Amino acid sequence: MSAAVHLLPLSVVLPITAGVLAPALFHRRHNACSWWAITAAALTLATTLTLVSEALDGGLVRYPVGGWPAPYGIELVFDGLGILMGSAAGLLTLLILIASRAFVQTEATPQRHSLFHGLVLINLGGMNGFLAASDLFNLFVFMEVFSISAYALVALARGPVAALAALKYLIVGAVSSMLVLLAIALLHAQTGSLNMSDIGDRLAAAQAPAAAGLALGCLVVGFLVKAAVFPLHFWLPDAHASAPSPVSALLSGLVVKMGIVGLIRTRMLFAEADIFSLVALDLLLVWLGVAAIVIGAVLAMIQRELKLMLAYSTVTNMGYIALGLGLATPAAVGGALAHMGFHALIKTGLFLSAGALVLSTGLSRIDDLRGLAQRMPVSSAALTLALLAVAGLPPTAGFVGKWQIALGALEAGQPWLIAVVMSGALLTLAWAIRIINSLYFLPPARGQVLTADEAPLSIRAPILMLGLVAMVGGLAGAMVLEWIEPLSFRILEAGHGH
Amino acid sequence: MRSALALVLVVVLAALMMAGVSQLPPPGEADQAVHRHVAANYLADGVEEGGTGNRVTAVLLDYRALDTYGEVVVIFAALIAVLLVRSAGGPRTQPPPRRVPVSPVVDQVIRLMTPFIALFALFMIIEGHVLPGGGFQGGVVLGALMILLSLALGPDRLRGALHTGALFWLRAVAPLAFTVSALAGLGLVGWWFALPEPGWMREFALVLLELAIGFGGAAALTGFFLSLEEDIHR
Amino acid sequence: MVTELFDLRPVLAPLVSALCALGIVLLGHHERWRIALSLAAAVVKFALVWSMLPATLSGTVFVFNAGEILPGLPFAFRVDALGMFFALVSSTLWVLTTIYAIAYMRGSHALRRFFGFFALCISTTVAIAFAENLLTLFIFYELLTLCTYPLVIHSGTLKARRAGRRYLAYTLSGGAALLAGMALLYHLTGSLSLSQPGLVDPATPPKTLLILFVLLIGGFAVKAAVMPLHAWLPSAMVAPTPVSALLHAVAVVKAGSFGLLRVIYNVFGVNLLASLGYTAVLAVIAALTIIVASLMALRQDVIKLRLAWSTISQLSYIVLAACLLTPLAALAAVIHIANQAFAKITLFFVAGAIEKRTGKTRVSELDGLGQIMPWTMGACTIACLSFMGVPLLAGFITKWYLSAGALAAGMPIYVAVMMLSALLNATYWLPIIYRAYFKPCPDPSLSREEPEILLLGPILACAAYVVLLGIGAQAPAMPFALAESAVNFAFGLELSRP
Amino acid sequence: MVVLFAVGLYIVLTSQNLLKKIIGLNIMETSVFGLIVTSGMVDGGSPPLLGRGLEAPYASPVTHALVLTGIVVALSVTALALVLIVRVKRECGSIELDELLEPEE
Repeated sequence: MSAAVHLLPLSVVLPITAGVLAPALFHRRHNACSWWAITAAALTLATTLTLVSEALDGGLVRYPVGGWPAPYGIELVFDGLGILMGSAAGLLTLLILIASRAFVQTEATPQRHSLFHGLVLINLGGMNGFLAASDLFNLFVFMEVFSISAYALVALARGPVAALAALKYLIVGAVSSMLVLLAIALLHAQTGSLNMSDIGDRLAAAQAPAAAGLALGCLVVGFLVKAAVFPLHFWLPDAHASAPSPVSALLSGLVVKMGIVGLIRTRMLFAEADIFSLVALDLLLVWLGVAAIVIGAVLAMIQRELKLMLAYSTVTNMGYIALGLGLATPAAVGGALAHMGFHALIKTGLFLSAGALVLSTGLSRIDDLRGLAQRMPVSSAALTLALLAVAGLPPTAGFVGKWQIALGALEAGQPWLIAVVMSGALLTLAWAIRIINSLYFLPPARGQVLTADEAPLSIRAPILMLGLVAMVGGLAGAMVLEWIEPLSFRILEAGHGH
Repeated sequence: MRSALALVLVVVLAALMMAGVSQLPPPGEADQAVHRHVAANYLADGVEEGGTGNRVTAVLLDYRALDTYGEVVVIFAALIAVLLVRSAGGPRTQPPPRRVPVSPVVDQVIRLMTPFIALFALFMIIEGHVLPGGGFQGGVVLGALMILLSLALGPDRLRGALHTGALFWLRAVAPLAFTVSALAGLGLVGWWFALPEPGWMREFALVLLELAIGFGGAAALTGFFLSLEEDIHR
Repeated sequence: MVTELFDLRPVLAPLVSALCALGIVLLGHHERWRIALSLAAAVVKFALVWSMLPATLSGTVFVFNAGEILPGLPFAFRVDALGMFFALVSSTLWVLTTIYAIAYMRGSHALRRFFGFFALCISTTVAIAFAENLLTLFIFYELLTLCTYPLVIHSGTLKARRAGRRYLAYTLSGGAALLAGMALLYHLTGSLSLSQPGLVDPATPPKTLLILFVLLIGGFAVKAAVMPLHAWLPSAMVAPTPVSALLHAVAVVKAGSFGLLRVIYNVFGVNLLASLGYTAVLAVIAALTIIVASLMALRQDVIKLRLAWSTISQLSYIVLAACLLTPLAALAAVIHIANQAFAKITLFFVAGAIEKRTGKTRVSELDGLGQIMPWTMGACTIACLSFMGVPLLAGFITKWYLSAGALAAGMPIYVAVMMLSALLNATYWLPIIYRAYFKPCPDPSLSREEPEILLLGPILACAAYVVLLGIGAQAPAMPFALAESAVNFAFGLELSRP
Repeated sequence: MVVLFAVGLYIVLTSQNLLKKIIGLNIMETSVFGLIVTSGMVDGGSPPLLGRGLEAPYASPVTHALVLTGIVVALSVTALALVLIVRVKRECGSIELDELLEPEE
């Protein structure tokens, strides 16, 4: 129990405190506020990374909060998911904050800057808490923390569209939170405890399979909504398209992944309890994944708006992750987890570079962005790199997840799934090429001369870095996969060596 | 057509839930799972460990302190979200609103009652750890008082009274207090969010936290009301 | 006999022109730099590849392993005989094509982009040649598609863009099929390495073997323009001549057929395929392609389209030869890669020169060109004769070995196919020669004057090489010996040739 | 509790007016809180206050704590929703869903 253990709650409390202080300290000095936020995010990233190194060699990092042991007090656990998504959340929030220095000037009025930075930091704290929570109710509370900040951030943009989209997102999110709370109530009534592994052990004794089934159903539906998996994804396109780009990057890249994390936690809980086989759940995930991949890609192809296409591509990639989890073979689950991490990286790059283009030209339809590459070479290059990555071409980061899921499909004896994975990749490539085409090869439409000038350095640096990392990410595939190996095994058996 | 579809969906869901809930152990029996396990432990600890009579406050502030911390953060996030999302600022388009026509009787009653309500709210907050009550409930009462006052005296005077800078700090007091106590816990006892050893120190910490939550809650409520009120009249 | 030798050269060769591409993009706007860089890269690459020739001839194999991208799949290069052969052909031709392109493209638009992608294209081709496993090969195979796409739609007209879209559709779906096949192969054997004569273990159920065969061959067949999947080739003729020369004689098409050879010899292995009998079906398809494509070539009046259709039929020579599964036929397949490349590129250069010099693009307009451009037309005649299989020229050797191979394989029918195709070749090449020499030139204004030296040089060099290949087949330093060692390796037997 | 939840959900799904949706949401929330509290109730039990001379059996403090936190969360979500509704009203002129969706389609 080395001192590093105490860093775990720090990774939650630090960003939140910084977020809380931001509006108070800076409601007048605006740009100082963004530096404050960036330093806070950097510190959180540092804490998470030390935790990662600790967890990598030491195994699970457990932290009983307030000194009370597990079933009585709340316990924070830093496991594989924490490593993967915690580091992704820290790094990407830092990059988004750096990039949003330029975005926020145009989108929000001055005095709201400090509020924006405050919410982003609270969102980061909420996500870190959500990843580390092994107590069901604590999971719910942190879910609310980052959901509320997400609802508000979507509504940041001026104009009615953003407000309506945020409202839609809020209502759907609130309904899904209520479902999760209902499930918590049911589980608590049966087992008396709130700690997930504790519930798992006691659930069998409660002999109330229907109630446990209902709880499982509510939890799954709740988290599917949060993860925007196919049938329950309708809130995502409007929210992501109308939100300012750094916010949609935050949403698509990270917040949506938290839904998947919730799903994994539920699966681990019920696998441990093993009252009934989870085959039905896996089958559901597989079918939802397949539907999400195809329909997401098709919808993305018929869109005219750039950011809407990216939003639908999030639905496709969520479909891949759901498919990988549903197949429940080590390769597929490993692929799904790797894809979660890599997709967060790629999608943030995509939204930020797209945002850079939209910001400086003020146009968001693809046809208006024709021939922009000459005017904005760096951001178009970053967008192209990220687009190739999201399409899953071999050397890029997107390829690793797809390859592993295809292998998993074979292991699970469902070869036809490979066709789905491939067609998803092809369809994504189709609309990606359409964007690249209009950026590089088509003359400006209707002869209007694009007077846009290149995005400021504070945007170009992060997006170029993200683009390059996405392009070359595939080469690190083997390392990341064997990093995730223990986690995917733990998820599958919900290893009793919890 | 849409409503018919929704109706069918809801009925199906209700049937499912009915089946599920009915399997739960009937409420009210003393010996079923809920009481045996964790709750019993909290109750059994008794006064000496918990240091507070009101076990609910003990659970809230001691055993599951992180939940309450999360909750306080949620309230704060909602507050700055409201400020962020409010429709664009800009000067008032309409003339300053004349006060809501409040009959003199109501006006006098409010002025008369204010001190008592305030006292009651404070009592609830401070005595929270012994008698039923506690930070949130006290905070809500205080918030309600603020709203009543703004009705009676008119929002501008109320808003004027609170200096904007101070308003921000007041709003941030709850989460900050919690962080400080968490750090104190780390320092003194060695765990985050732990409360200091029983005795006067723990009482003091509890009261401090209750006060912070109470004022934080009140500030949030007034914040919500003021921004809503301002938007509607804008 | 095969000693694995770690060496940096297999990586340096593709890297050189990749760096050159980067250089061109960065400082290519003024012409001097652009030419200097492309030429330097071409020569350096040429030298590097040739420097490895003596070692490969003597049996040592250079290996470069850059660690694992995915579990069990290293990013590695391995210079074996077959890879060396293909790299040799492409790097030699690339030097000539660069010279030709510099002259041909002078004055046209967006040259910086053109030469950048041009260099990138060839670096991927050489990387494909040296790839040690299917994954590395697939990475560069897809990159090749993406690099050639901007070249195909270089002129930017609507027709070019539509051709580009069709080209992408075909090649990318081929790539997807290939990826699916690779997943299946990895699932069955746990590795994708191409370093042994046969990877698939014969015990696997025939049904999966069939699916694997169809997927892998289908993937490569698209780029090798085998009949049902060839439609993209004629429409891609809209590209400027050096691009279609590079595309259809050296890079893209050959990569497809090279991949096919790899699959047949390295993945399945000769004896396994002989037992399975799938290659017989493929041989029939290839034969059909040869005949039908030749018939189509007859009907084309535009020179470049005729060349395109003749390429399709020539490529199927390689496929047919490979499918006969006898050492002699295999030798024909490997040799034909070089013969077809040199002959076809000469014809493309000639077509380009004619178009540049006289603006004529149709066969019917070629009357009397023999007098106006004797040297160019002389080279053209050599190339045409070589296609017709006239002895002492390169084409003859392939036909000779192919028929010998067919006889050895006990399938005389294919000898008849050879004869028929030789006849068909004659019917569509002779009119060009006849018109050029025996018809008076209708347009008096054309004075007797050769195209500029930069165009004529490469034409003559290629024609000379065709002759050299024909006569000096047995000469020591010639690629023939290399082809032999490739075949020995594939068949694992020692050919008695000195 | 279940009926209340179903009613709330029905309102959220079908009501045209945004405000009604929020009210429906609140009904759902109250039903869930009701379920939590009742699951912690004990017949004839006394509130969990030690040292005040009340004897066992006590109601479970855990459920009370959960509900407290739940209510606060529900409050914040509703507050945010109301502000959004006011903003939609000001900027779109109406909060009837069918009118709002016309201009966009």
